[in-house]
Amino acid sequence: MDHEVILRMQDINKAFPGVQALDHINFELRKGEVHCLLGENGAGKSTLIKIMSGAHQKDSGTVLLYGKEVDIKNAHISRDLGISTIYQEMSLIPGMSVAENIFLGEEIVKSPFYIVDKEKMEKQAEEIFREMNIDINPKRLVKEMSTAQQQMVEIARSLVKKRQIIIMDEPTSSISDKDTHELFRIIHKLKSQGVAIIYISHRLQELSEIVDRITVMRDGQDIGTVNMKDVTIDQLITMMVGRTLEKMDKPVRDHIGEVLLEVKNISWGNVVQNASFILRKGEILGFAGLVGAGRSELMRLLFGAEKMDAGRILLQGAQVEIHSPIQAIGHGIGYLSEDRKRDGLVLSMGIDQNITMANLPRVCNGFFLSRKKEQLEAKNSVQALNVATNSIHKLVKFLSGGNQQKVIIGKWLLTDCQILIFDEPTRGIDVGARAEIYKLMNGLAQLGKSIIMVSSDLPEIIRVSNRVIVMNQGRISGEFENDGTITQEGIMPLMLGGVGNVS
Amino acid sequence: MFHKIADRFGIGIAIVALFIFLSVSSPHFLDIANLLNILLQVSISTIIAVGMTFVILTSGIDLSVGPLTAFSSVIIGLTLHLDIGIGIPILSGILVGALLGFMNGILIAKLKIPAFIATLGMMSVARGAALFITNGQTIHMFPSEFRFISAGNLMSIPIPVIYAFVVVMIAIFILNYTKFGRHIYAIGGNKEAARLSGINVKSVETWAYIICGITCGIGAVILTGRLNAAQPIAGIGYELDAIAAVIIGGTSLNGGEGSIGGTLMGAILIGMLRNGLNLLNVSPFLQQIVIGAVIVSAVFFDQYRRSKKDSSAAKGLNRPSQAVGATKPYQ
Amino acid sequence: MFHKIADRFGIGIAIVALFIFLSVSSPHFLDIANLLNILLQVSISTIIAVGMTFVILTSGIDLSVGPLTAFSSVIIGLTLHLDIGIGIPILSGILVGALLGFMNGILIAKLKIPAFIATLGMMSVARGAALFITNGQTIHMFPSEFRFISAGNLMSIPIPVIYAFVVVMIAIFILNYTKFGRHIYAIGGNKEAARLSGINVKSVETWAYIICGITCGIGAVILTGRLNAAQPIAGIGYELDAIAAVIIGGTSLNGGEGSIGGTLMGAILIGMLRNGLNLLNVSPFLQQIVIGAVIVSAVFFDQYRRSKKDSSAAKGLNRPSQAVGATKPYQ
Amino acid sequence: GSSGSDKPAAKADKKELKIGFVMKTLSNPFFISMEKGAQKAGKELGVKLEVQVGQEETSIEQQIAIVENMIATKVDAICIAPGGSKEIVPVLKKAQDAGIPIINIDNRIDGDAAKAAGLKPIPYVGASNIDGGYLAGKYLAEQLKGKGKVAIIEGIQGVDNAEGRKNGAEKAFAEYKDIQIVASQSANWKTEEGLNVMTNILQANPDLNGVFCANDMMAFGAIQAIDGVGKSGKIIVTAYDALDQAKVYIKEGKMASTVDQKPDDQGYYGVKYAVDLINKKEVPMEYMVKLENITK
Ligand SMILES: Nc1ncnc2c1ncn2[C@@H]1O[C@H](COP(=O)(O)OP(=O)(O)OP(=O)(O)O)[C@@H](O)[C@H]1O
Ligand SMILES: Nc1ncnc2c1ncn2[C@@H]1O[C@H](COP(=O)(O)OP(=O)(O)OP(=O)(O)O)[C@@H](O)[C@H]1O
Ligand SMILES: [Mg+2]
Ligand SMILES: [Mg+2]
Repeated sequence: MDHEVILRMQDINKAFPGVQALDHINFELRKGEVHCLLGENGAGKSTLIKIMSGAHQKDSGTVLLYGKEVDIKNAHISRDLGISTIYQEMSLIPGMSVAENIFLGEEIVKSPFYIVDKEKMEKQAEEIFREMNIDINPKRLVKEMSTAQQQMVEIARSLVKKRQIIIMDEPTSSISDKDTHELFRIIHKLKSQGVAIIYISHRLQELSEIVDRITVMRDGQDIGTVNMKDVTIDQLITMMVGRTLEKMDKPVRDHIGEVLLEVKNISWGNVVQNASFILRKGEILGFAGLVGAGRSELMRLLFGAEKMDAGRILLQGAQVEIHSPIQAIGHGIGYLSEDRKRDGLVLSMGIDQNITMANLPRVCNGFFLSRKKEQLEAKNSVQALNVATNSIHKLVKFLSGGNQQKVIIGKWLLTDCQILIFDEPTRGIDVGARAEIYKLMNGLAQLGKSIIMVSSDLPEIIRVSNRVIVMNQGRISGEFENDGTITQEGIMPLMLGGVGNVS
Repeated sequence: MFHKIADRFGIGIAIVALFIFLSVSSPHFLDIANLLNILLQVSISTIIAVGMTFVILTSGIDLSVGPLTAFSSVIIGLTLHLDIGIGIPILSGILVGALLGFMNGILIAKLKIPAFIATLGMMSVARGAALFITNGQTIHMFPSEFRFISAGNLMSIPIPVIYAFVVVMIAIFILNYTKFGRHIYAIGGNKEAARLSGINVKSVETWAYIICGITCGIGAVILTGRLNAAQPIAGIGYELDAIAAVIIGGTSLNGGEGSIGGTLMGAILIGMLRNGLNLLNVSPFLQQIVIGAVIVSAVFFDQYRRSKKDSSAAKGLNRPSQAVGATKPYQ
Repeated sequence: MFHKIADRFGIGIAIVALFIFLSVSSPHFLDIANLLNILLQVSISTIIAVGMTFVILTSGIDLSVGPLTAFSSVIIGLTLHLDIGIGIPILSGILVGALLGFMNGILIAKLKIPAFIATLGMMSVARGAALFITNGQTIHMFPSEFRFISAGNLMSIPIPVIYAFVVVMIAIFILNYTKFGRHIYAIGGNKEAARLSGINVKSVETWAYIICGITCGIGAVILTGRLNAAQPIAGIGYELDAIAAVIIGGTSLNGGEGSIGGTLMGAILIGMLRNGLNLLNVSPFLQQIVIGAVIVSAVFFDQYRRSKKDSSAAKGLNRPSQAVGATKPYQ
Repeated sequence: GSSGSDKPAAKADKKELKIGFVMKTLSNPFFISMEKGAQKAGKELGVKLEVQVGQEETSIEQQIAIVENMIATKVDAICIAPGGSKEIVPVLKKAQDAGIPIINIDNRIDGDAAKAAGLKPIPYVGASNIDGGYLAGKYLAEQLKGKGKVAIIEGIQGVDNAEGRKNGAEKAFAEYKDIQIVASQSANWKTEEGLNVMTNILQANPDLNGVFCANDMMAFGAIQAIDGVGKSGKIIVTAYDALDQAKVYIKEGKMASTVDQKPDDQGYYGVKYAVDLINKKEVPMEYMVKLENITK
């Protein structure tokens, strides 16, 4: 590998209202390397790459491309300089087709009148997908596709034209292991062609497969750049969080009580078929499965967010009707949705108001809201959950992902729900925050609350759950007691469609 | 102090500027009588704009406020002539407003008809109905108690101004200090998140339209008293005035953000402008040009000031600390 | 075939139903002459609604179309009286529309003034300006070539209908087959994503308003010819008609989704309704009630049909639809 | 603001008199003529006019606000064409209480309402819409030799003058047993709507013989519609307001008549009598301008 530096960023500063997002950052990118940006939520990773992609303007500092200073005023210029970007926040147009999205801003046109050549775009899109080894119809509308497929479209976008630099901001946070595998194959291929890749991820395990060098960021500063092969994951974590994380406790089992919830034969179209399971008091029940297995839908049905076609729900042996979230909450069920910005938060409201949203009566004096009570509750939550903020009134849209997730957790903790459903609670969350969330779930379980955790991260499921249910194509395909013997290899086949020891 | 108010309601600066300009350029502007006039003249539009604020905060819109007011007014007029006192007529006018608002709410929250279309339809239907039941005729002459209670003076303060004040206060209270008010903001900010947090979105949304209808009913009471007449064609153009007041006041048409205080400022800005142009005897054609230009500039400076403020604050280095509790005035 | 059209433009069913109803109840409705009348009567509103569609697709709104049309018309009238032929007047009318549209665009795209306020201001300014330069007077009597070219008949087809047809065709072409058209949808679908894709959002947005202004100019040409008069007070209420046509046609006020075909249907529905009510000599009071009710019901059935279709299709299909774009990171 | 210090120049002859001249709107040529007449009087008499109007003819509330503002600015007299004959009464009472003399033009203030409000009698300069409508209807019927199908194109519904003109015309038509009203539709005073509504009426009534339009603006539209079906001159159009353009159409034979309410005279005498009132001269309690039905 030659060490020619393509991109050099020197002394970059960037401030947002109330936050110095980048604080004298230095960064260099070499030809043909995969360079990982690592850091806790809110460390400034996305901000840094957005300066390269023209989405943000730096306040000061210099950007050198092949030794020449460049001024990346907008996304167009960035692309013309040979940089393409996959953003962390999905940036597709829902009402347009896959092919149109892939070529957005650089459409292929033909004579006469320079009309958009849809056929050619669709054909080229198809080729890209073939190369990526995935099956997506370029004519489909993006809004009709699952999050995972949309993410693959995002990735395809960056491969349309040959670029010298490709930036990937958490490309794997919502795609399946198979697709991740394909992505890595493509990254290796691009690398061999001399393309430099900036890669951001919170999944530390996957880094060793592709990454050459790592730059760690903390609080908007760069802590240092290291070679992947010279460090261990633990060392990286220490660099990121500035301290060593305590080891995660094994799930405790001695406080698990009687059966609290019974779900019987829930069906909904062919997305969820005849699903039955039980949940015990004080238990953490993990739901494993591939992306699109129907776990989220099952949970939404249980929560009344969707109306089931068939099925029954029993709480402590008595049948209950749940047709709406209001009823679910009334029965002590809370749901932390997988897409926190879409379904979880009111971005234009403050932390305090989001936290109290699902249980306002708790902060009311009779008919009236009590600001005092509200602030007290919010302050307690923020302290208990260790949310990084300088004010409980801060609008949640200005929080980083991990802290947003904590706010949602705080919201549900305030409702005193006996059953809490966490859907992908750690998606896009850094290791430190992750550990905190695990600790929290454990604590809740020990207090006698029952938790269902849906996660696409198998190691996480195995580490955290007392019991694991596996879903495949809308059906429950297996169930394991987590007595310390289950392994990824044991669960995998059931996720892919095998039949397991349904107890 | 002033700085703080201007900060909260950006448009305040524009109002102050206009106020100073008018004080200097017209000798009559600063008369107490004239200032009361302005308040009197904006009382109806303020009250209706308050209702509109509820609706817009939920990310809806209500185009039917004018005809709703006319219809309520006609009902008030008809019942007043039944000689059954003034209590029932006033009540029925307000109830009719609430009822039509409720119908808007059902169309929008339950039947999922876009608010623009639903209230456009209501605009047409309510106007037609008002004309139909009166056969196009204005209803005249009401008892003096009614006229006093709806549009008289209390110690030289026009009563409509008092009503507007009370309505504004109640609305501020509801939006800031009740569950329902909080739900209004939540729905406008993110309807799905609100639903999944156990908020009864349909009911809250419907209530927003009912409230808007009620404000039309209250507006109708004042209007009927002020005109001493109930006109089926009253209230033309109310919707634009109300929406303009709300948006000038900084509430976003996307919902979720905004305040009654802002709306009040917006209504006063418009009223002061009209009054000032009358006082200065500006030619009617030019008045329109000036009104348009001033409204746009006021909003422009507000935007500009905010963006300036943001970027200057950003230069400060404050990094998010773990510290919690810096109490900031709500919102 | 019909099924497909009805599917794409849901409101088609309502139109067909209304068509059948009117054919049965009025002996004059089905006359070729009357059908051409309807087309003629909706030609201006269709053309302006086409421009409005561009604007609404970008998630904007243009309240100033009425005064823009009036202003263009007045310019056409004034220049026609200069006796410099009819080419320059027509051109200057359209250019003036474009210019005012450009000003809207600058206010909105560049100065970030909410579209509602910017165009409300323009509404007031352009109306005032039109009245001012004519001193409120209507300009009458234009050369017969002008009247022919703007509002005559070509082999018994009214020329305005041809213009409307051409405008609709060009708009369909632009929106579906050009880069610019796709960018209009992209901006309305997710402005931030469009920006990050290197689309020049400001310029595309500005052009949408320019196009809307141009359609007002074309509308003004036809209007001036049809009335044989240029009135500064023309076009009152155009904005509501145009927006209603667009939304009835299934375009979302949030932008990003919709079609010119739908808008055409919307305009025709409104026009057919007005024509039918005239033919049936329905009392003007009732007309308003009927128009409001029919519009709401038409949209309701459209919604209902769609939701039926959706729920019979794969479950869960429509859930992630808001997934993209709904997340507006840091506003 | 120390504006209160100088006492209202109580009709001091030296100071230029200020007369508030309030009309319904300026987006109708009728009122523009009225303003011209008023300005003429103003110039002759050396007084300053403050002309104010509502946004639309129906904006009575704005008129009230205007009068309130005029009371505040202490005009010497108010000359008003009310948007509503009763609605305006309360605010005029306020004006009288403030010692401001008032002249009523165009639309007559309702007598009962005035009495009930304790308004002192207000001189009136104007014309009767019912009489005018009757005049136009009668002329149309006569032109049709008392026989035929006619239509009425109404103004904005619920507005006094629109209703008056319509009722007047209906009264005239009722006097002829063979005159049949086949359609009565509103075009909201607007030319474009006049064109569309007339087109549709013609479609439903191909054998229409005549139409009365409650104002000239709508008649201009109706004429284009009639032109469109090639019946120019065959369908008799009578209208109201005597705009210049109407006279042109009458000359061309496209229109039969238009009622002249002499708005310029109304404006002129309104101002003149206002000045007389200020100067404590006697003015007639009622001055009716002579209605004239302009024909070829
Ligand atoms: N547009 C913005 N306005 C205000 N603050 C912002 C904005 N964008 C980012 N921030 C703030 O800047 C800091 C850095 O954010 P950034 O998105 O770069 O973090 P990150 O390292 O990508 O985090 P994550 O791992 O959660 O994606 C955070 O404190 C964030 O709240
Ligand atoms: N927009 C869509 N179009 C087509 N199929 C969809 C869509 N959304 C979901 N599905 C399908 O619905 C099923 C269940 O999806 P669901 O989101 O419940 O899965 P999941 O196991 O929670 O996975 P994820 O990690 O993606 O949330 C899958 O078969 C998925 O492909
Ligand atoms: Mg990030
Ligand atoms: Mg899921």
